[in-house]
Amino acid sequence: MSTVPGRGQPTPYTRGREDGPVRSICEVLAYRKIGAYHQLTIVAPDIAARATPGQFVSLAVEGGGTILRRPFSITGVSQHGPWAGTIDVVLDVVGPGTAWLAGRSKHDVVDVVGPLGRGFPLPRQPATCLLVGGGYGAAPLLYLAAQLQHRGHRVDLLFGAKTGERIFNAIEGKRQASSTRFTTEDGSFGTQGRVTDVLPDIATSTGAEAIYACGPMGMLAAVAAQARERRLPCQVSVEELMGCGVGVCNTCVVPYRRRDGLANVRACYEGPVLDAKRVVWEAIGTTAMAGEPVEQGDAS
Amino acid sequence: MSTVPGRGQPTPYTRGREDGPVRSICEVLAYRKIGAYHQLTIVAPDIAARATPGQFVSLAVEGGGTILRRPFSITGVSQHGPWAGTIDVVLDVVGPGTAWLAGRSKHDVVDVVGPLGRGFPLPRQPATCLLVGGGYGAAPLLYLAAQLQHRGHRVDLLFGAKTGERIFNAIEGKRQASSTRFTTEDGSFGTQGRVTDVLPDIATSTGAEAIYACGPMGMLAAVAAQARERRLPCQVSVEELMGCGVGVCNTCVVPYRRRDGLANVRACYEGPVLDAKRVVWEAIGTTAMAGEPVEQGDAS
Amino acid sequence: MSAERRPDLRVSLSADPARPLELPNPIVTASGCFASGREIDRFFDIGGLGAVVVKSLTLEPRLGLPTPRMVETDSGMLNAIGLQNPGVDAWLANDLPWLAERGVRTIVSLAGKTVAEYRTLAERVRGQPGIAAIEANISCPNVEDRGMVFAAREEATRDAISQVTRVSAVPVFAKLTPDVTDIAAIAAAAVEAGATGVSLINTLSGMAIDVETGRPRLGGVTGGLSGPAIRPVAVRAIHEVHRALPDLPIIGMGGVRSVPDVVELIMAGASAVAVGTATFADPFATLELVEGLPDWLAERGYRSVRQLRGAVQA
Amino acid sequence: MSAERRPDLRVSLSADPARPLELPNPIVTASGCFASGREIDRFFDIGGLGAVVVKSLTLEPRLGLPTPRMVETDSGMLNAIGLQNPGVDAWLANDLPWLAERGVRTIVSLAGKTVAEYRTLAERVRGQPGIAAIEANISCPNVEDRGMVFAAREEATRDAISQVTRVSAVPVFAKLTPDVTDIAAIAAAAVEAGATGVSLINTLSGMAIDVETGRPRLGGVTGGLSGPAIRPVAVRAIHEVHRALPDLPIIGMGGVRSVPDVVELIMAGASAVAVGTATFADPFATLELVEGLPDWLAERGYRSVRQLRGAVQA
Ligand SMILES: Cc1cc2nc3c(=O)[nH]c(=O)nc-3n(C[C@H](O)[C@H](O)[C@H](O)COP(=O)(O)OP(=O)(O)OC[C@H]3O[C@@H](n4cnc5c(N)ncnc54)[C@H](O)[C@@H]3O)c2cc1C
Ligand SMILES: Cc1cc2nc3c(=O)[nH]c(=O)nc-3n(C[C@H](O)[C@H](O)[C@H](O)COP(=O)(O)OP(=O)(O)OC[C@H]3O[C@@H](n4cnc5c(N)ncnc54)[C@H](O)[C@@H]3O)c2cc1C
Ligand SMILES: Cc1cc2nc3c(=O)[nH]c(=O)nc-3n(C[C@H](O)[C@H](O)[C@H](O)COP(=O)(O)O)c2cc1C
Ligand SMILES: Cc1cc2nc3c(=O)[nH]c(=O)nc-3n(C[C@H](O)[C@H](O)[C@H](O)COP(=O)(O)O)c2cc1C
Ligand code: FES
Ligand code: FES
Repeated sequence: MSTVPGRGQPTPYTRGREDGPVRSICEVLAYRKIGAYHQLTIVAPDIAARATPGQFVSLAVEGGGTILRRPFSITGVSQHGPWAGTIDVVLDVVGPGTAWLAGRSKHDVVDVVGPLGRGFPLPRQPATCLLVGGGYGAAPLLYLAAQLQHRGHRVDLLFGAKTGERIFNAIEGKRQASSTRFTTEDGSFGTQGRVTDVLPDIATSTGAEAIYACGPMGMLAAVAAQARERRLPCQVSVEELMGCGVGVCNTCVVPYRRRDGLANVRACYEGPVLDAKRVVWEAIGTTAMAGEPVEQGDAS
Repeated sequence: MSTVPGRGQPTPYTRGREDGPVRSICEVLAYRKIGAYHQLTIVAPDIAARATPGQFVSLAVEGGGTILRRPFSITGVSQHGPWAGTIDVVLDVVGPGTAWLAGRSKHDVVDVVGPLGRGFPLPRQPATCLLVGGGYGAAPLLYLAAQLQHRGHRVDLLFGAKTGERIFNAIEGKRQASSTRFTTEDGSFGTQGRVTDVLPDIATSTGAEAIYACGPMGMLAAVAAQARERRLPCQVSVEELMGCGVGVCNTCVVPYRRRDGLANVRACYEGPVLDAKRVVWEAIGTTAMAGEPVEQGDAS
Repeated sequence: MSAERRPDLRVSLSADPARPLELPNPIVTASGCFASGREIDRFFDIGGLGAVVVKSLTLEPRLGLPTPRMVETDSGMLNAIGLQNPGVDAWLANDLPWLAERGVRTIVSLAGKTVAEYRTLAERVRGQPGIAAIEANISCPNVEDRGMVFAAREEATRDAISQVTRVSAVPVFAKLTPDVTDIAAIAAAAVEAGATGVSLINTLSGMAIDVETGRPRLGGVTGGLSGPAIRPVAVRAIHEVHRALPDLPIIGMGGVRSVPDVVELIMAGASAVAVGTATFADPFATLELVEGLPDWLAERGYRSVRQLRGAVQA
Repeated sequence: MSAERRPDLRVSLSADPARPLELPNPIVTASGCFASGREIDRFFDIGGLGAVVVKSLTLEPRLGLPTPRMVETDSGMLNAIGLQNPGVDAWLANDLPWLAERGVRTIVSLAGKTVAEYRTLAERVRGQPGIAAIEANISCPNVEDRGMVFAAREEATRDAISQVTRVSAVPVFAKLTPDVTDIAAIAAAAVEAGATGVSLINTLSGMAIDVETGRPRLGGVTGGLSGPAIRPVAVRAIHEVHRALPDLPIIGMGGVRSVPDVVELIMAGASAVAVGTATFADPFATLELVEGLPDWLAERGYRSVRQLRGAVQA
């Protein structure tokens, strides 16, 4: 097997075991601009077949001196159609890697590792689920919504963002939920404010029995606090800087109360979906967890 | 003026003084494959207006962790046509930089610094000139041939390469010379052998009064030796690894006998065209020039 | 490539017949870049690697430093993990048996805060089945010396390494930092203390600042620079130590990504080559080097990878 | 941007009122990366730069090392030039007058092979019109100490620098190598010897091998690593020295390419920032930093670049 797969080779080239994540060199089937975001549809049958909502993929990028992959939530999979097995990812351009990816178009080749991480656990009994997304955090929730509906759960969506064009795919959202509500900080779309301003009302009116959330860490902490107050189970998909995405570098940790005590769990491996009430929100990015004097320059 | 010129800005963007080299962000007007080589025609009116044969341009490249420009001889300029002022360069793909450049096509943008270096001095009196090129070393000689003919000199061409597809632009060569001769090491085109196998005959039969040569250093050394034997003036365009191309890094040096003594002159600044009889061929890449103990690890 | 002419990838990492270390191929994992082994074993059977060097273990479990713990830099990355690990005892109980059962050649990396801790750590792992060698990570702060790393000084190097070699029955490698004035002198000190070999290089000390906020980009303020950016430093350090101590086995590492990179480090003097950051970019990186090396050698007529060791003409 | 609100770019590089060094802006050239000044003056008026630091000068002219003298590495380059230069006397005769006539603030870089040579060099340049400061490049080999570079040891640093400060009327900067165990200790030694400030960092020692031929890629075997790859090391070194010696002026350098890079080094503790390898990629690099810095500052409400010095919250 070649050490430099890619152009010239038939795509998708896939390497991995019978189950678990694989590495695939895949063709881009479609590129679409959605509001402020870019959506890529990628032909990756092995990944599509193995993925569950809440999992992510890690894409290689080119240009400058970049060496690491970039993680993106899977926002949908399709097992059918002329191209058997595609996945969708949504990009917000924030730096060189996302800029390079947003420049891909049909027939370009991308290098994908996935599906990675722990997805959203689904309710065992029919339940009313409130899905709360911030910005591109809505992406994995659309995939989750489709699966929840398919299994007969009630889905209500609450998506927020800074501006209307950063509300991801409102139309698709409306199609997949019993109710949808949008908030924007500038009031350009939906209710002016934040998701947490309207969450209590919606939770009450829909009779939410479980909350699923994905978005910036600050939003997740606030949603987690509201869920706790209402004693609602809450699963959050967290975001931390990732070096490897596959569990080996220990850069993506989140302080977490495990059965066996406090731990720094890996967002890419034990997460990205975590039980909100176990996350030690106040200790994120602080030395509060360190449990021992932190030595500066203790590089590894 | 923007610090990151390029896409989005009108091209060519040019910065520099009234004369001398400039930096231009330029559009590629045409891409052409010629045998084993790739030729780019670049819209660079300021550079076209200032260039002389034997000068080169330095192109920025992208990809991987590359940070330095790549030097290429100018193989022709055009002052006319709908696009006023273009230059041609010829690429042999040998590494990441040349591979990236060979992937450019019409309307792509390239970042060019030039014209750089000392070009070929032209004979003051009408003369019979033998131009000897190896591989892509033929490129600047075609530009020189055009100018020599235009000024009424007789031009004979002798181009050699490993294989026929590495003889650069034989057709153009035939148009610009009184006689042309080709040698290939595998005999696939012209005479089998090296340029130096046939040079003596041609020099005699044409009555050559001056030799101009460009090609690999080994070939240049051999041509220089033959010119010396025949007491013919000989100007060579040398090639050394270049860090900057503009005379500031001192990496591209060639041992040279100057009027004031032995010196390491810069191929990019005092050269690339040098007087063959002053080059200390036997000292290239050796410590023979050092004149003092060479300290290992003396980094700069 | 016919089976007979397949180049021999076996390497020996010990000159001491009492403590041999033979690997089926020279590709190993870099400490701290392969977690417990299970993570990458999801992708392929890690038993095919030359050896697995595990994350440095400390006496007590460590939660490590606050995030952000990494930042990508030009052709490299900075990390400040703070030696997060489950502690040596938990690792012996939960992770080593899994590695041993799968037949993985395991090199255990140990990191002490004091000279005495190195001895305790070496005692804990002594006689545990499945441990092929010890890598003593002495590129970490010595709390008894104002946090100066052990491998910054010859004396501290000697002290820490001799604690390990005294109680170990397996080969001991001293993992050195490049952030020193004279790495060959530190390597010599490790040898005096009984080290079987050295591992070169750990990360370079570096720092990055977010200019918009004025804050360091790492929770730990400074961190370790790894990746292709540092390969020239690794090659130089390996060459320097190999020239000074030609018989000393060296596990080389620093920015290795491709087969030619592996060959470069071996030509500089490495007997085996560890891969760290490249695994982050491609989980198959180590495996693809194991697979790609024989072709590279065969195409050039080499019959054994051992022919290349220290082969640079300098 | 209205004229009144244009941020103030002036910086002072000397705390000694007897030997002031005020620059109109903090962007200077890195030694060995700007030749005589004439080469880049073909592109723009180099008088607009904060200062020009010239190629290190030795007592005798030097032809330098054989080619190949450079190799591109991942986001960096290695060079082994061997201090090719015309010698201090030829430079004083041919190059300094041109710089002085154009009003270029010139910092002369001096490199000795022995401690005594530093004194002789400092004497030669003493009182020459147009020299604003001296940069003593002590990151070069001391032939009296087995070729160990001066800045590798505190004592050699003190010895070499004190020879220069003793005879100089202008500010003296000690240019240090990052290849040391404790750069703050070396900086302190330079200060004890009377240095006005330090220049951080010189290149890192590195090496690259052509695996097809088995030969080093540099004629000089090892060489100096520069460019973006090393910026994290530069930021760390500057931060370390600035924390230890907060009042010491620092000329920072190492991989600077963009305005945010300049700001990063200043936030780490640099008062001025030198640009080397970036000029190779773009002859206008220094000028574009001088032009781009005011906008960057103004957009963020800074009124003076001096506000940023050492501003990192660490
Ligand atoms: C589990 C997970 C799912 C994500 N899903 C999406 C998504 O669906 N859509 C989307 O637009 N973005 C998503 N992100 C964020 C996305 O990964 C980053 O925006 C992206 O990596 C930035 O790369 P860059 O080169 O453009 O920016 P830079 O900031 O230059 O990246 C530099 C480095 O930092 C890392 N990095 C930067 N920001 C982040 C971040 N927020 N999270 C993790 N690593 C980061 C990069 O991977 C890279 O190594 C997700 C992140 C995680 C962890
Ligand atoms: C004055 C001059 C004129 C040239 N004209 C032409 C031409 O017309 N057509 C053509 O195909 N090539 C020409 N070359 C050679 C061309 O510059 C190199 O082939 C090219 O830089 C290789 O870049 P790379 O990234 O593909 O290869 P790599 O080998 O990966 O390049 C790595 C580094 O080495 C440098 N380098 C590598 N080979 C050379 C070389 N031969 N000369 C100088 N620097 C080198 C590169 O600039 C780069 O910094 C010329 C070189 C010089 C000095
Ligand atoms: C995230 C990370 C964690 C590391 N942890 C350790 C460690 O625990 N012990 C150790 O000796 N080296 C550690 N290292 C250093 C590597 O083992 C290796 O020496 C260094 O990264 C250079 O190799 P590379 O460029 O291939 O990554 C770590 C490196 C990285 C990037
Ligand atoms: C080709 C080259 C030559 C150099 N020559 C010298 C020199 O003569 N004296 C000196 O003090 N530093 C010299 N340096 C080091 C630079 O001044 C600078 O410290 C280093 O390159 C880091 O900066 P950069 O990454 O911006 O290039 C040289 C660097 C390069 C790349
Ligand atoms: S990103 Fe490497 S462990 Fe999670
Ligand atoms: S390439 Fe830099 S001086 Fe010639």
